[in-house]
Amino acid sequence: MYEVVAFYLFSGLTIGLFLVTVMSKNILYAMTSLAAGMVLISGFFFILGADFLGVVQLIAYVGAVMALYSFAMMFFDATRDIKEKNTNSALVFLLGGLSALVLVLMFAAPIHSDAITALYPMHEGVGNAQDVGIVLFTKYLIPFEVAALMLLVAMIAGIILAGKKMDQSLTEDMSADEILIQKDEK
Amino acid sequence: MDNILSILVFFPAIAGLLGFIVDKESARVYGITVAAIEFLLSIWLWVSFDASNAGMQFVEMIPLIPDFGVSYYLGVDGISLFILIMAALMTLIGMISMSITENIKNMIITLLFLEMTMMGVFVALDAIIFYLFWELSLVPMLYIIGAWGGNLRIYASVKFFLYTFAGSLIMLVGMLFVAYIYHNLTGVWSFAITDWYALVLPVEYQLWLFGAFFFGFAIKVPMFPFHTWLPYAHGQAPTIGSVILAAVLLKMGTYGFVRFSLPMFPDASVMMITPIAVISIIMIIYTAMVAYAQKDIKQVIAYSSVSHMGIIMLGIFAMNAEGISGSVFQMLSHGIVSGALFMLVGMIYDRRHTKMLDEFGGLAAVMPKYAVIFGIMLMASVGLPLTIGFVGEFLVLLGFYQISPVMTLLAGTSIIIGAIYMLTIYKRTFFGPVTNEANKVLKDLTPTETWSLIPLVAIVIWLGVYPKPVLEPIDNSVKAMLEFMDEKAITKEAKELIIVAKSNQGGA
Amino acid sequence: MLQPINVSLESLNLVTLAPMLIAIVGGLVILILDLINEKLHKSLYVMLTILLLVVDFGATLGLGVNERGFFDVMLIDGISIISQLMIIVASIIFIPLALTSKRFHEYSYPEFFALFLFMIAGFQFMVASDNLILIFVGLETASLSLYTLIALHNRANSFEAAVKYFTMGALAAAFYAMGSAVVYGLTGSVELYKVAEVLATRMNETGLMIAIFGSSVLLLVAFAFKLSLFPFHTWAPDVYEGAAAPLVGYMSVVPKIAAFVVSIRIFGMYIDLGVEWVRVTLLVMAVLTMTMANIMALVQEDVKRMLAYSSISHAGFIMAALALDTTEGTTAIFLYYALFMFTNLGAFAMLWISRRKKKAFSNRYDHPYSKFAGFIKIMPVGATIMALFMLSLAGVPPFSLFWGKIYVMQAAVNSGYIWLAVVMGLNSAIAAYYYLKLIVYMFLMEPVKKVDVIYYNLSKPLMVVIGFATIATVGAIFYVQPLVSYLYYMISASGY
Amino acid sequence: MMENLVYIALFAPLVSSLFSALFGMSKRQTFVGVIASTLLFISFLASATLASHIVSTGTPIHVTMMDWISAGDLSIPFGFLVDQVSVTMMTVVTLVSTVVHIYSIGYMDHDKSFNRFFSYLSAFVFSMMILVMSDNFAGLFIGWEGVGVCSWLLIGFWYHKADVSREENPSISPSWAANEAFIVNRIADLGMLVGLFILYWNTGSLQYDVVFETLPSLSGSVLNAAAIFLFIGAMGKSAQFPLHTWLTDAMEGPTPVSALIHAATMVTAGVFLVIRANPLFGMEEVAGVSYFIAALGTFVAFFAASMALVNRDLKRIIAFSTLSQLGYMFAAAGLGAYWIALFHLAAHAFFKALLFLGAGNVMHAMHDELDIFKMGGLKKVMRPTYIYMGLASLALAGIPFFAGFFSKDAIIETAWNEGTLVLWAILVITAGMTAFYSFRQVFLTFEGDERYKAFDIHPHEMYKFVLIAMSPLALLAVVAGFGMGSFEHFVTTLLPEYHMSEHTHHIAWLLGLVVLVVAVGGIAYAYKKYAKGLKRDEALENSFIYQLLANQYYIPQFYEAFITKPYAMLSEILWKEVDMKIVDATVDGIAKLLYKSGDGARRMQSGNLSNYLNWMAVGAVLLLLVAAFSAMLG
Amino acid sequence: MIGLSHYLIVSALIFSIGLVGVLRRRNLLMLFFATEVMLNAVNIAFAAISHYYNDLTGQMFAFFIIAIAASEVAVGLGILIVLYKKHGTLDLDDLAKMRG
Repeated sequence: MYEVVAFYLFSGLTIGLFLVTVMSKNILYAMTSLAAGMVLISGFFFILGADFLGVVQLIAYVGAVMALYSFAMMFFDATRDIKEKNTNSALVFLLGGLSALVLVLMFAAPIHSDAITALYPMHEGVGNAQDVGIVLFTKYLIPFEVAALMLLVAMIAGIILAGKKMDQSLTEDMSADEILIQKDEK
Repeated sequence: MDNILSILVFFPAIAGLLGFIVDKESARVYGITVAAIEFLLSIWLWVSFDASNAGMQFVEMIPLIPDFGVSYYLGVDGISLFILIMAALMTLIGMISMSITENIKNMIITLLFLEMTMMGVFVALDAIIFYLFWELSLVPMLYIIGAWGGNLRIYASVKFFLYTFAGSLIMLVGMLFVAYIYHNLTGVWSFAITDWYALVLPVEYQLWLFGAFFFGFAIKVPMFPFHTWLPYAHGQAPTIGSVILAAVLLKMGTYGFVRFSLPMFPDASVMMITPIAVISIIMIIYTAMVAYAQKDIKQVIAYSSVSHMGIIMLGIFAMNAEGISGSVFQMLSHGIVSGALFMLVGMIYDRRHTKMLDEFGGLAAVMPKYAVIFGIMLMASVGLPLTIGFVGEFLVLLGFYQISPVMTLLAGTSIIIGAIYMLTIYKRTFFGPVTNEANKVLKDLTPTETWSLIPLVAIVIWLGVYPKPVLEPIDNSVKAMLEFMDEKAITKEAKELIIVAKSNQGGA
Repeated sequence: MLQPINVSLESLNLVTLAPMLIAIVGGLVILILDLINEKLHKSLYVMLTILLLVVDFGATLGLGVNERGFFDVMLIDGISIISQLMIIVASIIFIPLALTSKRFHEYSYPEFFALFLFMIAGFQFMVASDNLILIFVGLETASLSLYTLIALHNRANSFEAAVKYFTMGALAAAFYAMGSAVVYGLTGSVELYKVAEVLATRMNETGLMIAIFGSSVLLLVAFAFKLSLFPFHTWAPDVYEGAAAPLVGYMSVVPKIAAFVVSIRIFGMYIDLGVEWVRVTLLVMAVLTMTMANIMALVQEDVKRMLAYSSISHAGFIMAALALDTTEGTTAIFLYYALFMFTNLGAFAMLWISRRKKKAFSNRYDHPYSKFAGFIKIMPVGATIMALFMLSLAGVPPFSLFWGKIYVMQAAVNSGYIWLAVVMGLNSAIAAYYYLKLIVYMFLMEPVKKVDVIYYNLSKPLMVVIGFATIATVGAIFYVQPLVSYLYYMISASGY
Repeated sequence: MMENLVYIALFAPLVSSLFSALFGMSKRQTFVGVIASTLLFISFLASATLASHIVSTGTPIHVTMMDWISAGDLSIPFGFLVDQVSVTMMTVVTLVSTVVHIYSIGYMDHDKSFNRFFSYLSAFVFSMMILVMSDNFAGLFIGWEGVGVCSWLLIGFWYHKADVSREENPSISPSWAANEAFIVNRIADLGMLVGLFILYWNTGSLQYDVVFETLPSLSGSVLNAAAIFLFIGAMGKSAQFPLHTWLTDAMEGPTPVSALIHAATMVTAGVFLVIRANPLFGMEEVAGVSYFIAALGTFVAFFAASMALVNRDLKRIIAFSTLSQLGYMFAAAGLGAYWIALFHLAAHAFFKALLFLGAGNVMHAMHDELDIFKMGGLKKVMRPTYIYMGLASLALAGIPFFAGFFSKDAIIETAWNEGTLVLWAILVITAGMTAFYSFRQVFLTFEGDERYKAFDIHPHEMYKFVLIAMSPLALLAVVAGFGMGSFEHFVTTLLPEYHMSEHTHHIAWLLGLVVLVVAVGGIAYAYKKYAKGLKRDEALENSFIYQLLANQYYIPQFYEAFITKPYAMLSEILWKEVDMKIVDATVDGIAKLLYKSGDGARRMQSGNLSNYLNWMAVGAVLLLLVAAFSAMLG
Repeated sequence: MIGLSHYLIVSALIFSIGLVGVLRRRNLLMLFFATEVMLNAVNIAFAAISHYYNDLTGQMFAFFIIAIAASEVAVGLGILIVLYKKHGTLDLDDLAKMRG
């Protein structure tokens, strides 16, 4: 019962918040509702017994990602209302509606099967974090390391793209090659 | 010299590569020399050719992609031998008579590569190698038309390329399908034509495949209604381009029918006789009439080529030795005659920079030698006996009579309407008073021009009077092919038709 | 309570990781070198990268076929080895293109080379696994690097390109994730071999078909985006236009090879399961892709953009081979890309050497057709080589792509899809027009401006690369046989 | 020995032609004409020797020089057969040719293309010799086409003349006439080719002997078809209706050409073909065709004669008379009297050539004026020519004991004998018309007032040697008829004999008398009307009949309006409307369509990221929907 | 009782909301928000399936999706920054220089 109430509460709130996220004209509202929605999603995770995932969701998303967005928002000076020329909203909602319809139809199908045995089952009486840790550092060690690499890439990318060096483009700056060109044209 | 065919194919290509080094001023002489050597090699091939052997000779076979059944497989028989020699000859003569001076080196190199592809097409016994040379031949021609042509040259060259290319891709699908069937039946991949000959295909397959190959060949020939690239190509091409296009490249299509369609799909071929004959007759009559309406001498000859190719097509589908041999002979004849006619038009174009009929008149008085040679070629073109043009046309019509007298009669109108447009242009160009001032001071043929034409005149008469040395090997190979087709045919109709067509009911 | 886990090093089969590790370590080494000395010249990094890639190549070559490693996350089968080899070879050809005589922004960053190596590692992970998680992570690693590499070209167009690519990529990633979720829901596994096993048992359950089809569609959207299939291709022309020429050449080959490998694994699985629907969809998309891309390419004014559409069209061509799901079809994919790689990289390298910083011929384009007018007079050898590439792309024998084309078409014929072969043929004919257009401009037209230094960017390394590509393009007939037999062996060995 | 003579007879003209051709582009050289004439004379001697040989031994000479075409089962050699028929033709041809060659030396004296002329002329003789000597149909066809080309060359000899309107010159121009002749002949040649094909596929050969041997085993329809198509061939070369217009236009050529080709030799080739193929035409099964030949010949005889009645052009009158006489020959051949046809052919060759050469003399004298209304009284300055033309006209009119009398009379008698009285009557009437127009022409030219003086022309007689050269023809025109008996004996060893029935024989004298009376009547009427000078009768000249005849029944106009012009128009339409606007436009249309659709399709590439995302979503949703539907359906 | 389907349907709805956001947003930053929404939707699905199958793989996947989302944000913002420097706007309607 408790689960049912929580589920519908979270569902309703999340959907509402995300609707605000995608519909709001104000970037601040959008971001705030996004953050709130993500917090509520972690609630789903907790309901579903994925405690570790819920924590990660809170830390990584609400903590890191949203912080990044906030900084970006400040950088872009995007506190005022955004003017968006929505040209084809009918099409957009049609597409959204249809995709929702088909996906719901799909998920309404009897996907769940009791015949399926868990490959990496959760263990009774073992904390979720521990369970996750064991699988993550055995089976999924390689993806984990690759994810680390991915984060490194993202870091490097963020640094060099936002860096000062990008301000003066060698690609468009003829002076970078002036000496060479002169040589050529002789 | 067992590998003479390889030498024939690659000598011009290597010479072409080396040609990049040759100085611009000497490029022409270089080209002529190479072409002459190539021609001598082709003559040597003829000399060492065993005329009594109807099969493939000088066969070379090196597997290239064995997993896929592609091999470097060359050979020559009576059917291809003379087309080969003609290709070498026309290249040589075209080069000698060439008046182009701009970018001459590029032209020579291009021509030498073109010669390689021409040789390759006619000696290839592997379908993929055949296709390779077939497609490759488009490239130099594209360049020749596009770089040295008239005002519409780019349109013409692109049209030429794309049209032919599109057709041959369908043919390629056909080839792949044949290979697939061969693989299914034997478990071996092979693109060797001689292997494919052994395939006995169900009639339905034969028809589809015939259709696929038809697209490739028909556009090249070009058959009605796929012919419209030709007038543009000829109209815009420089002389040398027209000469080679008419003399050799068009023959690839008809050669393809003889080499592929007939022996591989005998039943389909027999079934397709009527449609093909109808198209051929349309080609013969319709394009001859269109030729009559032309205002440009070169266009007249271009359309006349289509008309003549109609005769050749008709002969191929006569399904008897007379018709097919006649057809192959007519290929040679048309090659030489139309080549010469294009050269002749080129010569007058060099002088006047126009090819419009209205600009001329009374040239016979100003340029008698030119008029004489033009006259001889004209007569050969309209199929006068004792010129090369008669033998083929006669045999084709004779052969096709066996299939359908009425259609032969219709096709035979070519001798009338051919005469109409040819004599008309001759009259308008050469007869009457010299009205145009510019024509009064024209110089007659220069020695170079004369000497490049004389061999063609000689051949026109020689093969008109004594075609036997050429006709006999052709006939041997054709007869062997017909025997083979007869054995292979599966439908009763085809078997009967080929048997009946194979020998006449003398005295019956 | 949990049992302690005993893992023997041997069972991990760490050697399967060696190729990726080499690339990653290489990237890190470059980053460290930059930390130590900022003034190192790009040529050092280029050579270093090549050397690392050569080692990587060797390591990949040394892998045994059909091995699994690291808790079965790593899958080294035939297609993973050949795709890795092809990725590395393409990278080796690509990287010297940094050594232009002019300076371009991205090559001034040592990080460029590091990111490049990370990207290769990402692709290698992507192809060397049948675990949807690792595929996803590898894909994203590579993609994120690629977005950055595009943006690093540092001009308005490349930012626009990066944004478009990135945004659409993010959407595709969402679809991929959703698709994986459905697959996971259906089977309780994200490892494809396991997925296939479970799905096979669930094929006949009522009402489930919609979920199975749906999962395939969601995944298809993600890969159709990567493979630039119609109508998910819209990013490709703009990204290709905005990115630097060599990177475009690279992008039109390497990410696609990787994506194709994964597609073979995923969609091949569906088709093998008897989901004929997937095959039909793939075929329809393939045909639409090649046709639409072709007709759009017809009207382009810029060579690079035309080549972008051409690459899309080629991808459609290959997708058709994939849909056949036969050993020959799969061989055809790799053969095609192996041949396409040289030609396409060569063609883009030719554009690269003619790249100017100022757009002298058009307000928008770097390489409008008119720039190449009369190329033959300015640079005969260059024009000839470019023409060879174009002919090869058009499928004129004996140049390399012809062999790929007939192999694909033969595969189609062998599977009974003759209409498909005919469509391919007709599309090749349409495509010939736009390739020919460039040849016409180069050979048959007069130069627009009097004297122009077209080979503005030429340098010795570029010449070597182009020369190599030319030889590979022209001499294809001589290496197709060993290539085909190797590919066929590897592919049939791993059961595709 | 005899074999060599065959080759000499055949190749001497070729040598002559080639020799003359060597000088074809250099200035006039009299020796070219002399040598050419000599070679022709040698050819004549050889032919004559062969003739005497055949006469004495009676065995034909058959030589095979070499293979020509062999493909499949077809094998055509260059083989030559000298038998009674061909040797007759050879002798006639070479004799007339020799005379014409010599004549031409004088006639073409002032022409700067003198050498070229001899080259063509000899080439013609060579072709004609092949035509008559060949031992197979294909060889015949070589000659057939060869004479066609030479005729084309020679009609268009004065190619430099411009085209003029039909009113000014009915033949428009020499080159136009030449083309017309060639093309019309080609129409017939097609028929002939088809005839050849029929024979080949049914008999397996084109050799005369093989073909004729197998004929009896063939079905009637095949035989009829073969006969019809062969005769179509003959119709063209012998200018039978409706393919006759070219012959009068061919008078644009130099007069010796008209004499040799368009009177004596080439035009008779059709008759020769029918005679040669008499085993075919003489068969019971093809009696219908033969009767048609006879009827057509009769019709043409009358038809041509009617046009000759009113024509004012010296050469055209003779041309019409040639046409008319060819009609006689076909009538004879069609009725089965092959030897008579052949005899008339030979006799006609002599007197008609003579007539033409005489006309040439007149032209030479009158500076190429041809209108007989502008002549008159020429006998004062050109007595020998007058005599020649008078003799030839007498022969043509069929006055007793001249050559034409015997042959023509025999033909008319045959018509009676066969019981075809309508043909007989027409032929008799035609004989009268022949006499009238021949002498109308002679009288208007040579008698009466000297109308030419008004045009400031000073006529003069031809060179002596030319006149002497003409004498053999004159002689033969007079005496040839007396050889009729021996000729019959000679050729009927090969050709079927033809005997008049007892009854006909009985009244032969009466039949002859009828013809004679009619002919003399014609001459007398001509004398009455024209010998005293020209009195033009405006009313008559404007009458419908007169105009109809003068305009050749408007047939040339008809051809122009209903064949030539529509052909040109249709060609133009086919090119501009069909080829360009349909066939080519379709191809270009496909290309344009692709290009246009490319232009349309690129609009989806709007550059707007949001659009792109929409496309992606559209694709995804579409796929999802299709998936859902197919999952539910399947 | 709440079954798997409930969660999945919520996931589907949120996914669609995210899709709508992606499609209608013209501001790139807001567009990125929408992609985050989509990825989060998938995470719900994974967590739910994982829960009902009692299998950890789903959580693993969700875990990696979070990592991927984070990396994407970093790179995406980096690109947005250079873009903003160049164009001075994040409106993607102004970003249509390349077309056709």
